[in-house]
Amino acid sequence: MLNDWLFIGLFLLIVALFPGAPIILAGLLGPRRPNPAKSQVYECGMETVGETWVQFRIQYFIFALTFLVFDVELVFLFPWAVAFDSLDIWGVLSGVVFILILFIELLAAWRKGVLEWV
Amino acid sequence: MAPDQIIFILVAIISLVAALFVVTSRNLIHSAFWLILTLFGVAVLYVLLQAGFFSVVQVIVYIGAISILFIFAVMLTRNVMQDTGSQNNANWWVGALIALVFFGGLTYMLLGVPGFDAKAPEMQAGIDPLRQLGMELVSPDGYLLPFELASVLLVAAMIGAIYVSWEKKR
Amino acid sequence: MGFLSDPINFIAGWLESIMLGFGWSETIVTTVLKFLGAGAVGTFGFALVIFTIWLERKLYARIQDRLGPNRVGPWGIFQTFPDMIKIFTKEYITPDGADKVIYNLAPIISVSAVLLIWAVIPFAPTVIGTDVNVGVLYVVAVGAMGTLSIIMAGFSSNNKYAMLGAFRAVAQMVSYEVPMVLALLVPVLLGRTMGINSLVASQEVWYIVVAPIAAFIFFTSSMAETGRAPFDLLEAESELVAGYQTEYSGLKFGMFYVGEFLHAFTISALTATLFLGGWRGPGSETFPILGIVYFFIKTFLMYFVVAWIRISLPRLRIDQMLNFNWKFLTPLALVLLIATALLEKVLGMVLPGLNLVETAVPWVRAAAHLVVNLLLLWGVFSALRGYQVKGRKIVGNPRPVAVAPEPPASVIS
Amino acid sequence: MIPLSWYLVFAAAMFSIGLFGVLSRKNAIAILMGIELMLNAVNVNLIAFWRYRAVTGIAGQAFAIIVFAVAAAEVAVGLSLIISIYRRRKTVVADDIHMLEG
Repeated sequence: MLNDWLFIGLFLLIVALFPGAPIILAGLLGPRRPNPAKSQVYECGMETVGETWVQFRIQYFIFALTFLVFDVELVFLFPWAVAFDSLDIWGVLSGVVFILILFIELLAAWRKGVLEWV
Repeated sequence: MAPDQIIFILVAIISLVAALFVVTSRNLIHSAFWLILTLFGVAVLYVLLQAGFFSVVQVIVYIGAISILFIFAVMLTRNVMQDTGSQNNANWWVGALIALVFFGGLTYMLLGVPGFDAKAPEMQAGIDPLRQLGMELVSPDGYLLPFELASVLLVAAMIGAIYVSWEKKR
Repeated sequence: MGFLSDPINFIAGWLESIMLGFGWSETIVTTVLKFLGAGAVGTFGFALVIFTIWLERKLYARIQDRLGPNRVGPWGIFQTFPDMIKIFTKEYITPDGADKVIYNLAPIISVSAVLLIWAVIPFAPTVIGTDVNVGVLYVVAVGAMGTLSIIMAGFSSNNKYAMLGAFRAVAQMVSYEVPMVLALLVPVLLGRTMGINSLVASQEVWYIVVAPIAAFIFFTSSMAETGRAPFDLLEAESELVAGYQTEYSGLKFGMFYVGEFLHAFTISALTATLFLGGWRGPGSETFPILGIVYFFIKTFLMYFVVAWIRISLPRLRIDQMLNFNWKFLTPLALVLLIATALLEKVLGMVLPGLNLVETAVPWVRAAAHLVVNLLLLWGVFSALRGYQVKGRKIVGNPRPVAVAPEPPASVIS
Repeated sequence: MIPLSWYLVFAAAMFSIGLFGVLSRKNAIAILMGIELMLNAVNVNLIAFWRYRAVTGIAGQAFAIIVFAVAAAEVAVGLSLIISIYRRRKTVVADDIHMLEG
């Protein structure tokens, strides 16, 4: 079991190295002639107006929130799916009830108008 | 030292240092990124504990969802970003003292626990913890009620959260 | 013989015997072998991008009745190399006020988050990086890291457009992860396992036959995760400057590009593995090398579909995209999951009583699932018919266009 | 083999750091981050005890799942409240939020 994960650990190192090494190498190969105009923040050729931290819509947050709740619940359905063979009909039904609760959640968000992009 | 012990020490140190940055960093976004590193370290510890399922769940739930929610929240409350002063309150040292005393006391108490230095028993072949977990979670003698209640709790939390933060512009 | 049927494991065994001959301990030999294996998989994935970039450009061109790259090498097959050299020698421009560490980490994580998936994809029954018992969830977890790289890039660039692009991108990726996870639950339910290799082994009938809707949902939502056309509104050049990559230049930008192409190929590989039977095919169990061939045929087939969709479809609007996800894919996936679970249990109780021939059982099961899937699809389409767009709604009349005044008579004469 | 004590000490240290964060931070979001750290420390303990003491049972894992769910719910509600307060009061500093005072 640990051997399986050893591969992933080593792979993690390699996978960080693969894009990392060319980026460093290209940094050495490429020219470096910075000037104030060049390193300005790109704003379609205009001078930067105001702060970067413009106010964002709350909607982005709401989508992340809905996703969080769905994600947590879905992840715990996976053991249920794996153990499907050893479940009796009531076990399956309680899983279905769980999915129905998710459905209610979706409907509630829908009714509240959260899923509408305004 | 065995290789797994070396891995453990490395990971533990990295996560603890990252955790320290989480609570002391001045820029809250950086706090959030340090938090991600800490959580990732915990995921590696789960792998060492042979709980692969919890390791991936940790990454999915904490790194994939909760930390993103944190980052969004920090960015939404934007004047925080211009606040470059200390993010800790005036009597932070009291907090530090309490935390240190707590840690000392906890460690002292743990030393007295029987089996403190226990070694892990071998995993029995043929028992799949994942399958067992799936069965127990939906069996009425097991954890059916907490499992369904947790899902109802999440529904309530989501509806409440949306109700609190959502104001449709008219 | 051993070499011909399974070259990779043959080489691995050979190396192992050599290293054991050096007197190294078992642990070190395993680690070194795993390291070499990881390196091989990584190199392979990275080298693949060079080929797929050319392939996609060529496809793009041919479908649009152009020639595409045709100068460097036969059919322009080496076109990517000059491009690579060019991007290698470009200057890095770091914007003022960028958060240096996070800014430089973002492209790396963006590529590694895709490459990591290749650790669990089985090329053949015996040729697989690692078969962790939570493989499917591992894929989802790695996808979560991809989202992280986008938000890192957007935040650290210190640029409004990058930030807005990142927010949009994250809203999209996060939304589409819900139906993707739901669709992944269906094969897990059918195969009773989360290990990807075991999932392939359990596909006596390809899951695209057993669960076509799940295959469709998974394919669509993972296409949305790659952020390419028609779901490329997170980096819509004409609207958002370039999304979260605005401030990146040189190879750092190139890495995002590489990550995108690799992601497109990876989702084709995943679809081929989970729904098209992966390495399954006649003779693949005895000759693993055949399995590799089957796997790549299926993967490139899926890749062609991905490229085809990218080339043909126009970009979606953000409200269309979110509606499609939350109001169509997610409810459909939930209903599908319930139907599959119930049917699977009923079949599990009924099938043993029918005394069928051993080989017929999976086919009967597949047929039952297929019928239910088709019924569901029919139901969905008849429910959707009410919302069909019948003719265009007139929102407003076009405003009169400014007309050039008549030139004065003196000019004419 | 790693002894159980290492995990317990690690979890205790992480819990204390989280506690420090909760006690010393001004910003409400940062306080929530501290709470996340504490919950994670608890989870490490739960899984470690499951692995070392009751590997045939399931209790540790089931409790860890509940902790995951509770953490998610807490973050969802907590952050929404903070954002809602921010929109009305333009502050996220915990000391300045005293609407319930008489």
